[in-house]
Amino acid sequence: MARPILHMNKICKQFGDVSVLKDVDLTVYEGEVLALMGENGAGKSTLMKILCGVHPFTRGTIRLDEKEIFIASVRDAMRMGIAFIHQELNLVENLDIAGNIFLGREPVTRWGWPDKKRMSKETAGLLARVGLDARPETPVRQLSLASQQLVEIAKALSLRSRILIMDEPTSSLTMKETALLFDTVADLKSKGTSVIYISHRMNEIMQIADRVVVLKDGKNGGELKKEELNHASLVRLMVGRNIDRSIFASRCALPNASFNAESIRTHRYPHQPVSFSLNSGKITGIAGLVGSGRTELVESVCGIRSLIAGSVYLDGKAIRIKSPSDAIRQGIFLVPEDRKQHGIITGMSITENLSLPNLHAYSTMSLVRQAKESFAARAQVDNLDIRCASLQHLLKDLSGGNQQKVAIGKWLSRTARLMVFDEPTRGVDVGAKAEIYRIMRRLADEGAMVLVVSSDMEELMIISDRMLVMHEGRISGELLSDEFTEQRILSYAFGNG
Amino acid sequence: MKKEKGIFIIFIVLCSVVSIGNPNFLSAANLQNTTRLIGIFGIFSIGSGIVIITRGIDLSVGSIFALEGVLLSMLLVSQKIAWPIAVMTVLLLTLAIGWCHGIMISKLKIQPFIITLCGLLVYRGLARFFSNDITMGFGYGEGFTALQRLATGNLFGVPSPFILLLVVGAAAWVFLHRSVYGRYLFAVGQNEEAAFFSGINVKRMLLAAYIISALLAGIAGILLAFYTNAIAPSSHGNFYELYGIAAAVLGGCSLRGGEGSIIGIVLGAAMLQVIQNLVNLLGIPSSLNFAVMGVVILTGVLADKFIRRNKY
Amino acid sequence: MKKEKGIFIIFIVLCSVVSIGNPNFLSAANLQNTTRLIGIFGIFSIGSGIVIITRGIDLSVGSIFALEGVLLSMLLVSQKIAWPIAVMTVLLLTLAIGWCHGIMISKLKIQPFIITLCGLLVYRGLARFFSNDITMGFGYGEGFTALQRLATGNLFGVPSPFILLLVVGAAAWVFLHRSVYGRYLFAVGQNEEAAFFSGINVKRMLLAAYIISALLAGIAGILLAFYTNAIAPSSHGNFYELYGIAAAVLGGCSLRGGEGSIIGIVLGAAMLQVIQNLVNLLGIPSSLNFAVMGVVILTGVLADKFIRRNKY
Amino acid sequence: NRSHRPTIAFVAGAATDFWTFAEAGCKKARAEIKEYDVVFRYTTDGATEEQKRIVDDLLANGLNGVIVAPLDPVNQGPFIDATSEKIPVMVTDSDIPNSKRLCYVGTSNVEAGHYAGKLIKEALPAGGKILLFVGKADAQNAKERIAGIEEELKGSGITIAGIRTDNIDRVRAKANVSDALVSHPDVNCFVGLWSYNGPAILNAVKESGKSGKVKIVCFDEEEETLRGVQNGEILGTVVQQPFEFGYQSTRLMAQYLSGDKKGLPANGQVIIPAQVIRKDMAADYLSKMAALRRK
Ligand SMILES: Nc1ncnc2c1ncn2[C@@H]1O[C@H](COP(=O)(O)OP(=O)(O)OP(=O)(O)O)[C@@H](O)[C@H]1O
Ligand SMILES: Nc1ncnc2c1ncn2[C@@H]1O[C@H](COP(=O)(O)OP(=O)(O)OP(=O)(O)O)[C@@H](O)[C@H]1O
Ligand SMILES: [Mg+2]
Ligand SMILES: [Mg+2]
Repeated sequence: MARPILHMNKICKQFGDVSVLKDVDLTVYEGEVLALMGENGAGKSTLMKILCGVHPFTRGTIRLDEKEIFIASVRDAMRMGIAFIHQELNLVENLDIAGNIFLGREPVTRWGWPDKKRMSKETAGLLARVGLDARPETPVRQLSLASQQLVEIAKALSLRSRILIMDEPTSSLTMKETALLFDTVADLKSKGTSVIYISHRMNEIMQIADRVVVLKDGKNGGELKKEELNHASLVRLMVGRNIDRSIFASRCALPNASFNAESIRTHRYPHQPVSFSLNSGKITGIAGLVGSGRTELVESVCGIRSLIAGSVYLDGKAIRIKSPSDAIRQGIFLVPEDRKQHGIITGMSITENLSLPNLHAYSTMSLVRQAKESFAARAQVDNLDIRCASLQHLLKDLSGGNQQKVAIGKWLSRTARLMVFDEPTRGVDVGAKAEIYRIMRRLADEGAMVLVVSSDMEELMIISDRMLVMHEGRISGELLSDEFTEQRILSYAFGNG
Repeated sequence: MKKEKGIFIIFIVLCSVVSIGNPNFLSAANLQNTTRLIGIFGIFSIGSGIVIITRGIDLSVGSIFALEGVLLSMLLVSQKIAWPIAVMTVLLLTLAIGWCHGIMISKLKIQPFIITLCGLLVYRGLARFFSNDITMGFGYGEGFTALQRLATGNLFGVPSPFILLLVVGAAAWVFLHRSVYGRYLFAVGQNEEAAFFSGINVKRMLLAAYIISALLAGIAGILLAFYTNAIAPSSHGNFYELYGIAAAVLGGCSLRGGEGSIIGIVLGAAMLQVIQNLVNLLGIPSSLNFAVMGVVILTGVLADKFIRRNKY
Repeated sequence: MKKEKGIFIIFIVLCSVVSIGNPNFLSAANLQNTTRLIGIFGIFSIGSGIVIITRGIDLSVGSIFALEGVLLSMLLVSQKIAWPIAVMTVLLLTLAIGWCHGIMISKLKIQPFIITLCGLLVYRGLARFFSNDITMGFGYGEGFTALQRLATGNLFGVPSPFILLLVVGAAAWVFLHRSVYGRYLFAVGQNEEAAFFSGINVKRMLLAAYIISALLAGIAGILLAFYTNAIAPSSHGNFYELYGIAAAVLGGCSLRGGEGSIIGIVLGAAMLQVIQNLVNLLGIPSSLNFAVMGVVILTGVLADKFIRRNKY
Repeated sequence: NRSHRPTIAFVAGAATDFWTFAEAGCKKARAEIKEYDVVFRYTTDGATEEQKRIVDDLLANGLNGVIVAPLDPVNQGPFIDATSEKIPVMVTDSDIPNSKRLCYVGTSNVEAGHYAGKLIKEALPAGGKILLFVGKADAQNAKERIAGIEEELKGSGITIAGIRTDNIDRVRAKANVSDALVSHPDVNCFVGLWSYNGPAILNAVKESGKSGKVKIVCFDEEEETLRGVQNGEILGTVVQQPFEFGYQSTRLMAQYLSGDKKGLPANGQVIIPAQVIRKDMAADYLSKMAALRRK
């Protein structure tokens, strides 16, 4: 066995009087890929943030190379060779890709100025390595979420660290980029870098982990060696209880509905008319590679972006959707891809977030009836098993997966005609994933149309009744559930008919 | 309520200190004077605060006072128009002003700072132009004594501006903290995009905020006009927008939007007035007036910081 | 450069209009007067702009002018201290002031608006207190004529404040747009968290911004003191902070942080001065002064909007 | 809109009624002297810096003579001198005796202070305390008026209990009076040094129900002040006839520019006497002012 390089010993962390980590131990060996697993809110991100100097810990010791260390700031951690890809994107929008990658440690010329040439050159190399096709001078604000995630990865790779922490790096990546990432990880491993990898995608873990450490409710929940690793054992360690807890109030079924989009054209692909139709009772998946225009398409349908041309019909009637509120009025809801920017309001409480689109239902004469509001919020929290100390918790204090649940839950108290999910299970644990799939199915069973964009092909194959595959802004193929194979989907996604 | 606790405690401490320093602070006459001013300043501070909650800023308040005062005097004194009509006219004008600000900011997406700065300049200019730079007064109020009494009088010994503040404050509290729209305002201030994705009509909410601010400035402006009983167009209400903004920020609003409360804003406005009262009552030389004000505010904010920190 | 193009075009148009309206605009005397003022206002506007880029605000500038002016007069005229020492002393003072602001804002995490508002009040108060509310002058400058000449004179026909602005502006441009630290400032203003996660010492950057702002205010303050040659403690530099902020915002800085450029800020400051020049040169009645200023700024901003929109 | 006639400029202080009356005087003079154009300029913030820039701007535009109302006569000497090297300069309102100005047209504010002091003595024959109210205590005319009052009150048993400033904010001006009524119940005479302080004192005193108990002495001729005098609520007000400042200085400058240098007084001062308006004269003066305002 390789040499252990990092020991985290009996780490405790409290936020106010909420105890998040309780005596957690973690050892990392040289050149291994350690998967850190656990349900949403188990404390994975918190533990890693402690390791890289974002949070101070309440109690415990950290030893690096058998020497006790004190990490007071992100800079300290970097100096010790610890790099971190955060779960949420943390890029500076007004800088370009190269500027973001080298932010805080710009190479300088002889005269002390930032060496732009060198930055561009090295960035181009890094981008090729992660598979992002963009110029280093592209402003980050122009990038899609997935591309931004790739930039984050490139940034961490550029650090040449001893310990690289990746907190759900692939949550919005497709197989292509993931495969590239895994190549890179293997490469790093061979050079002796240790990787701590956090993900909720089981198959990824099976593929790359040398060892799995499971956290459960802020405590060590067990450990699995590569040999012991299989889906069932993992789930047992992580969840340890029956996943199925459906307590949904059954709603009356909607009349049959249909949705048609005819030759709609979007701003990003103005010369590419797209037509498709949806039927109630079915879950339709949209597959495609990063940047294939899936987000653009569904956002245009939901009124976030304006359509250049084309028309949409709901139940055969032409409807005009110019803003999200138009869409919502028609019963068309969107769970957006970028939850931190679009899906939730981090400075508001769970209750307020859950009730935001439904306030009118909870109010009389525009006055919010708080009892009704918190009752409904409580129901959703139970429903989705959102882990929180209280309903008044601000969203920014929730774990990533729990935030995602709130982003979905805010639409579930209403009757949807068309429910659009864009990357719905980003950062969601296995248990909750199953729960979300069940919710989708129930929505469909109740007569809603469900449209799911996801980069996780396995997920799409499990849940969809029908799949549309996109390539560069157009729908390059359509598959029914008995035709789903990885091969066919990929070949459409790469644009081969 | 948590956020206001700090400023509330500080306010109480301040009042206690002043009344120990000079028991006259609690005399009926002084309370009347001070609450009258708190009433006037509180009303427009609420407007400034609401705009700040949406992440904006309204710099035009002081100039609205000047323009409104000049017009009011022209209508009442020179044109001898019946006062209810005159009051309606100026309030409609302020509404229109707020609407203009709101449209420019929400539709044309120009920075609120710039639009309301232009407002500050233009309305002041118009006030000076209309009045020919001559002080416009209300004299002895022939023909509109009722209005004058309404604006400057007392009701059961309580100055009417203060009563009006209680009414406006209560309405604003319900609007901001209890109604759907208040929630939307906070959401817009916190994260405009997420609010948009949730189906909130962001533009309409911004428009509403600026209209409310201008309208409350309009109401306060009438009270202010009768308080001074004369409008010197070049100086009336000069830089009062800063009082409004300062009251809101002291009361817990953040210029980064999405934070604040009506109670906090009113307490902030009250605190600013008590501080000025303090300077006069404790016999501090006028030249130290500003310094004392600054030190008291700073102490208050630092104390607030520590009160809140110790709660953890 | 894209962002400044709008304001640059507008600035040129404005200058053309004025010089067509009155050819004297381009006379050497007028250019000297105007560039001198542009120099003074430009220097401190750069400071205000840098703070705004970090998403802060500095309201204390005007009061720093007053305090600094009073002290300078006391040192030079009453104490008869050699002028280089006096200048160093007041500049050190402004440095200390900036440091205080920065520490309070970055370490104690108090809103910049509040801290610098307290600064505005306290420094003005101190100026009035030290001077006993008496206007402090430099008279005929016995003993420090060199300094006076430096501050108000010309070099090859160009007013020295303008030359100083060019120097300061160039340095600030290099700092903000070419150096690593400028990058960090923008990053902090745009996304403090991301900057922090990238290992940037956010606190130190904020501290630096406030120190720079105060120091530039200090430099401009010396020029301003000799421009007026007298410091009326209660009104010297009153509300000049608004000029600085307005110049920065006009020049493309956003109060939401992370945006702006030195060239834009300087153009903004220049535009504000030319507008005032315009009012005097085109014989517009003083009472319309403000209104014209507001209308020109608004037109400029709207034009900028459309220039940029048409590019898409 | 520029005229090609030679131009005389009058650079006043902040836009207050006082200078508006002076502007009326300038207008009258302008109507009489056909060969000169007269421009009238206010400052916005009462800052000396602005006076300088206005004069600089006008000079660039071609100016033949200027009349300045220095906001800070002690320190504006160099500015006046520098301007005198280019064109003739007169000062008004406050004199700068050892500058290179042509002459001074205006009142002696010290003398006006003396008049006010006499009124105060009349109000408090048995002695007592007074409070002064003013916009900015560091303004020259305020300082001179205070000096005059102090000289006059010497040995009269009347003491000045304090000076309250309001930074040219009427609200603060009135609030200061209200507060003073609470904090200084022993003071029984209030003196308003600037024009708007009169109405501010009058209103605050009336509202507190202490009319008559507190004597009021004012300066300047705001309408409410004059009405207060008329009604006996104010003992009297000291006025300076700003109309004459504008009228006489403009005429004098025009004469000088036309080559008639004999009009200049030998001692360099044209004193326009201050006047005390009491109850009996108030009605007359009111109608005179109303006529001026209408112009
Ligand atoms: N600043 C904070 N204040 C209070 N509680 C917090 C704070 N940050 C995190 N928490 C709580 O700590 C717990 C652990 O959060 P953490 O983000 O570490 O979970 P996680 O394991 O990364 O989950 P996920 O898989 O959803 O990302 C959560 O219950 C969260 O609510
Ligand atoms: N070069 C670009 N310029 C401007 N906006 C862009 C650019 N690239 C992407 N975007 C924006 O990012 C959003 C996401 O892009 P798109 O719809 O192509 O991604 P996708 O197919 O959902 O894939 P993913 O989200 O995985 O990247 C789009 O709405 C698009 O407008
Ligand atoms: Mg996490
Ligand atoms: Mg997408």
